[in-house]
Amino acid sequence: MLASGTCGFAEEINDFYDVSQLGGIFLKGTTPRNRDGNLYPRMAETPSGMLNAVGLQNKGIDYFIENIYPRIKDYGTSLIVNVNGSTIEEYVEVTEKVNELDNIHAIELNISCPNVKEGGMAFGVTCPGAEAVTREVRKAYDKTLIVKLSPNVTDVSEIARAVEGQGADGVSLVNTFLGMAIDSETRKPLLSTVTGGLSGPAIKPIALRMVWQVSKAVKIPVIGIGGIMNAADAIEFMLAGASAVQVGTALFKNPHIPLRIIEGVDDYLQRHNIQSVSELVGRLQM
Amino acid sequence: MLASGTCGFAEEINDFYDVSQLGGIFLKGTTPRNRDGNLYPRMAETPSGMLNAVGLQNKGIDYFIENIYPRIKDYGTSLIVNVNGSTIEEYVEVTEKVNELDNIHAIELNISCPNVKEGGMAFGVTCPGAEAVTREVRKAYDKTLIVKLSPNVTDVSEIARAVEGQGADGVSLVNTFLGMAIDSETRKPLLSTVTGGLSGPAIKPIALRMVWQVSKAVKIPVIGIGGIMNAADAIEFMLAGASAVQVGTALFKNPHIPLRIIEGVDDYLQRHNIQSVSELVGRLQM
Amino acid sequence: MGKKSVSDFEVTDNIRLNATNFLIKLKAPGSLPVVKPGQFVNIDIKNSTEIFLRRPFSIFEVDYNRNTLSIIVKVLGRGSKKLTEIVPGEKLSIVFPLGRHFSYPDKNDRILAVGGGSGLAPMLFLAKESGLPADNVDIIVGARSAADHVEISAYNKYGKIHLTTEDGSLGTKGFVTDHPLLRNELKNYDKVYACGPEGMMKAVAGKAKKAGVFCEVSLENLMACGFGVCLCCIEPTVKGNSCVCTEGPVFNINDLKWQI
Amino acid sequence: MGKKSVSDFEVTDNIRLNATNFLIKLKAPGSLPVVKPGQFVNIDIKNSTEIFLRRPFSIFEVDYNRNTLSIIVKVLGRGSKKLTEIVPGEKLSIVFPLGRHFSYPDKNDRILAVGGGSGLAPMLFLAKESGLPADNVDIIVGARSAADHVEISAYNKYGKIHLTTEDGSLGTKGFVTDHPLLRNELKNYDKVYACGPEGMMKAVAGKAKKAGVFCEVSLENLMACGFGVCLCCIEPTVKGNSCVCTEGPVFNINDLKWQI
Ligand SMILES: Cc1cc2nc3c(=O)[nH]c(=O)nc-3n(C[C@H](O)[C@H](O)[C@H](O)COP(=O)(O)OP(=O)(O)OC[C@H]3O[C@@H](n4cnc5c(N)ncnc54)[C@H](O)[C@@H]3O)c2cc1C
Ligand SMILES: Cc1cc2nc3c(=O)[nH]c(=O)nc-3n(C[C@H](O)[C@H](O)[C@H](O)COP(=O)(O)OP(=O)(O)OC[C@H]3O[C@@H](n4cnc5c(N)ncnc54)[C@H](O)[C@@H]3O)c2cc1C
Ligand SMILES: Cc1cc2nc3c(=O)[nH]c(=O)nc-3n(C[C@H](O)[C@H](O)[C@H](O)COP(=O)(O)O)c2cc1C
Ligand SMILES: Cc1cc2nc3c(=O)[nH]c(=O)nc-3n(C[C@H](O)[C@H](O)[C@H](O)COP(=O)(O)O)c2cc1C
Ligand code: FES
Ligand code: FES
Repeated sequence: MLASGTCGFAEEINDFYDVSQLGGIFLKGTTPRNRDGNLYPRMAETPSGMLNAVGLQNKGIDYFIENIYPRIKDYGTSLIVNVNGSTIEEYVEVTEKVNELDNIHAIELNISCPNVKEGGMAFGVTCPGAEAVTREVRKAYDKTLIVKLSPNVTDVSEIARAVEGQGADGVSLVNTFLGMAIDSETRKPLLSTVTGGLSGPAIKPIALRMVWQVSKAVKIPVIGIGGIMNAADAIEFMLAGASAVQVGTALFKNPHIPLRIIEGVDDYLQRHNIQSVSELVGRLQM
Repeated sequence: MLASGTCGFAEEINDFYDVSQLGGIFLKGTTPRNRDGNLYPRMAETPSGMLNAVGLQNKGIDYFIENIYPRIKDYGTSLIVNVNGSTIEEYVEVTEKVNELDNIHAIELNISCPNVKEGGMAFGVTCPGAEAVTREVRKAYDKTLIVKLSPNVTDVSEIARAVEGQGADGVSLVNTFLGMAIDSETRKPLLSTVTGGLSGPAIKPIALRMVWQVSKAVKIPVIGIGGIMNAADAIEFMLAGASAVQVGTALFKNPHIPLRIIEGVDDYLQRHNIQSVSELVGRLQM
Repeated sequence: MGKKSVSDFEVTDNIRLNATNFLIKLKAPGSLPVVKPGQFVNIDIKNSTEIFLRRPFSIFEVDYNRNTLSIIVKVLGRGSKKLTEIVPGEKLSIVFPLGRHFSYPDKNDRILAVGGGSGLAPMLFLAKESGLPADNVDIIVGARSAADHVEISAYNKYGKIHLTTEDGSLGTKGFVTDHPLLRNELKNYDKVYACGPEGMMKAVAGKAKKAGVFCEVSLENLMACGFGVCLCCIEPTVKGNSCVCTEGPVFNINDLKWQI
Repeated sequence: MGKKSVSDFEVTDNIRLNATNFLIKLKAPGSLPVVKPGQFVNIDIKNSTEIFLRRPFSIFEVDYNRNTLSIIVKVLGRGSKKLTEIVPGEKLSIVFPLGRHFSYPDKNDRILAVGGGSGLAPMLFLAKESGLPADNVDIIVGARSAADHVEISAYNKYGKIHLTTEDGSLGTKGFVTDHPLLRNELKNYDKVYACGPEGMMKAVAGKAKKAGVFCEVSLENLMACGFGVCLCCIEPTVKGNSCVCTEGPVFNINDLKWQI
């Protein structure tokens, strides 16, 4: 599956190949109304990764429903809306509208965006915050509710348990790590916002550890995200307890990577004589 | 300066060059008594970094005082003992003994080791824990007390302020991030302890952000650590607010890196017509 | 935008043009689609995580018979340096064709193309593709000094080449905007195009705006993906924040929010 | 341990020995210090962060006149693969000399050196350096099959070479421990040395222990630093956890805590 914010609204990937081959697409974070996002520059390359400070630029949920949804709804893959807001009311507003869309069977509640001043990660780093927004969104949504967790916390299991307690059907993790980059020569930050979100292979070891901890702490399915570049990475996340994985930054490197991962995992199953990926989930040999 | 756990007890680096050229050496973490550390395997390479699970292997403070200290005390560089313990009493026990050593002018209180079951990071991830151990060690120590912070927290500034409140003379950050690696083929963890500490360039953007946050939150000096490989990295940490930096994992790549950094920083100062590094500290241009 | 692809191109030539500029010719694995001036390729420089993201380069020349395309690479940092060390025979993973091209001039138009730094390639490509008689095309190329210029006299057949150098060591002394064609004669052109450092493009845009002449510029914003998904490359426009990689890199200056 | 250094060596040869083994010869920038069998070098394979840590390789041959040393690299993973793609003329950053060497045999000793996999190099180096007449030296080299063996007949002048293959395609069929010299005649030796896969070394060590023969093995534990600071490479010994990189890689089997 493709991670939110790294695959646009699916059309851009469909320019390369038929996205019906994919397990699912987590669409770009959507808010109630148009958001311009942060100022340029918004990205910086870092060792084995990158920082971004996009800040949830999107045209708002109504634009999505009127203009984008009709074009993509029959792509033949699961489409998941990534729901964002500055307040609980805003999260609920987006959720209610998505609830009406026949071809969207799940939402991902993003309580972990590090690039917005209000909302975002503020909800995702404390149990009460995470609980409050999950509770209200749960009331407004009939289908599958996935909550996307922030890694910028002392104990991610605690947050995972909190949202499970409020009726989340699954959790996805991790969103980006709050990081920073400076140009030593100009002495200026490389991002307009000073700090931004770190993604890519650099974060994989930490993301993997968090998925492992969370999968032991909750009963609902866990979706693994963070630096996945190839089939081996995907399998590691499944062994650590992820039922599925999302590929993010790797798409920038090569939009075909998800297809290669699917092939690579199939090959792995065959080589190891395993019937289905479900037999890998959480099967780390201790 | 060299980071604890990555430069042994200075002798190993002195095998390559005269360590009196260095600003200071943070010696390998020391506990009251001999510790065997964790089982092999203890390390795994990761994208732009590595995981370690050494677990504070050391021969104990008495062995250090009797056997190592006499050999290294006149190396002509600042030697800082990295103090560890499973309980507050143990931390105090080591501190009291180090307090007697004429040629040791500072200790680094390690409340952030992710590789030990007791003590270590357990103290470093909550304010009350960090406060309690800092308070007691402060009472036992007359010279410079640096507290080494863990990055595995929601708000590192809060912890920094807490230890400042208990009399720390400085803080150093970051210690390693709790991470994990799996061999997809054998389906086993790559570390005997499953999880370990992530270090190296991969963590630099997060470490830099934390140093920036902490330097704005406290008045005491901040020492920057995390993925520093060259002079530009060191300067970035200083611009973010670090008064000094420690080089860790880079030493494994090349023990000469600290000398190159010193040269590189000198060159930078000259090129930019700056008198002293103190003029760089915190001078990020916003 | 149409279909895009990721393919391994083979490096057939890597020619040093001067101290910092290299001409790299790449052979496609199959037949090339039509590409136009202003469009770019996004290159995975080491097929590795060492230089993590791809680097974008404007297409300079294309040969549909041989299925090759060329780029001109100016060494700026780590990635461009590594790229210029590539040896013929090696493969490069390339995402293309990306971006929107320059508007083609109308028949009988008089055009002015202004290039500087890494912006030379699309200007020459445009001059060649314009379909105009050489008399109708002026090309100004600016550089710091004589040594920074590359040999482009072959393009004389597509237009008249005017060189400027900041130190006066070759051609007109000063910035491109100090050249008489830009200082006094802008009104003689139907279309002005520019690609190069931001300051240069803004200066040209300012003059074009004042003169009321149609002007397009090609931006070089930092890109993470190059195909419209990351929203990192944005530029404020009258339509809001536009993606330089999909809605640009070529913009009409009237659509930009530049203070000019 | 003495002084260690980090220097750029120039690759003078890179010779493919068989499908997976390569002989790489490296020229020091200055004169080489004395190095002994069992010691190793730690190589920065790409001078980059792509393969982040150095990789250790046993010294195979040394030529003090030409100031060259050689290693035999078996392709195992990413790093060893990249290393074997190196071209003569390129430089490699090398940390050396590292580790403790094998105990030299006494005059008139009879010795047996057992090598397998990536453990071949130090065994041949030891045979050559032992100073013993060839009659006093037996070398057993094991591999999966004939194709995995490399040509080492030149070492016949330093000792008698015995080959084994698991599939019987060359020499004695089976593991090295199935070779008659190890099965029945161990008592004839004063010293037994082994380097190779852990299972192989443990099997040899077990037989040597039973026979009461002096035995040293060279371990290949995972290393981060290679010079004693990281404490990642440890092996449990009678003295507690020992660093393989500084207190080894050569250990007397009586000092190890192996269950043999
Ligand atoms: C659409 C497009 C077309 C381009 N066409 C060409 C071309 O034809 N020929 C050519 O030589 N270059 C071209 N560039 C610029 C080229 O992509 C960059 O020079 C290259 O990516 C730099 O990579 P690097 O690894 O060498 O630099 P880095 O090591 O990444 O950076 C070195 C320094 O340069 C700055 N920098 C890097 N990229 C850019 C950029 N795009 N704009 C401004 N500053 C930057 C960085 O901030 C840093 O300070 C184009 C860029 C775009 C977006
Ligand atoms: C003192 C010493 C001397 C050595 N001498 C030689 C030599 O002369 N010739 C030679 O070919 N090799 C030798 N080795 C082994 C060599 O260092 C490794 O094969 C090499 O580091 C593997 O790197 P890689 O990047 O190819 O493998 P990776 O991509 O890092 O790993 C591939 C797989 O191999 C495993 N692996 C990697 N290194 C080792 C190791 N040291 N022990 C066991 N498993 C490992 C990994 O866990 C992984 O599963 C020696 C090792 C040591 C410690
Ligand atoms: C440019 C960019 C934009 C992103 N935008 C969003 C977003 O809108 N909503 C969201 O939940 N996550 C967003 N993310 C986070 C990713 O979905 C993913 O959680 C993170 O990048 C880690 O995975 P990766 O290492 O595979 O990229 C974004 C990441 C990047 C790099
Ligand atoms: C192998 C290893 C051992 C370490 N041991 C210690 C230790 O004993 N005490 C301590 O405070 N930090 C220890 N650290 C953490 C480093 O001092 C440093 O904080 C961390 O590695 C981040 O810096 P770097 O990226 O430059 O390595 C250790 C790190 C490594 C890699
Ligand atoms: S570079 Fe990603 S949207 Fe333009
Ligand atoms: S490899 Fe670091 S101590 Fe041996």
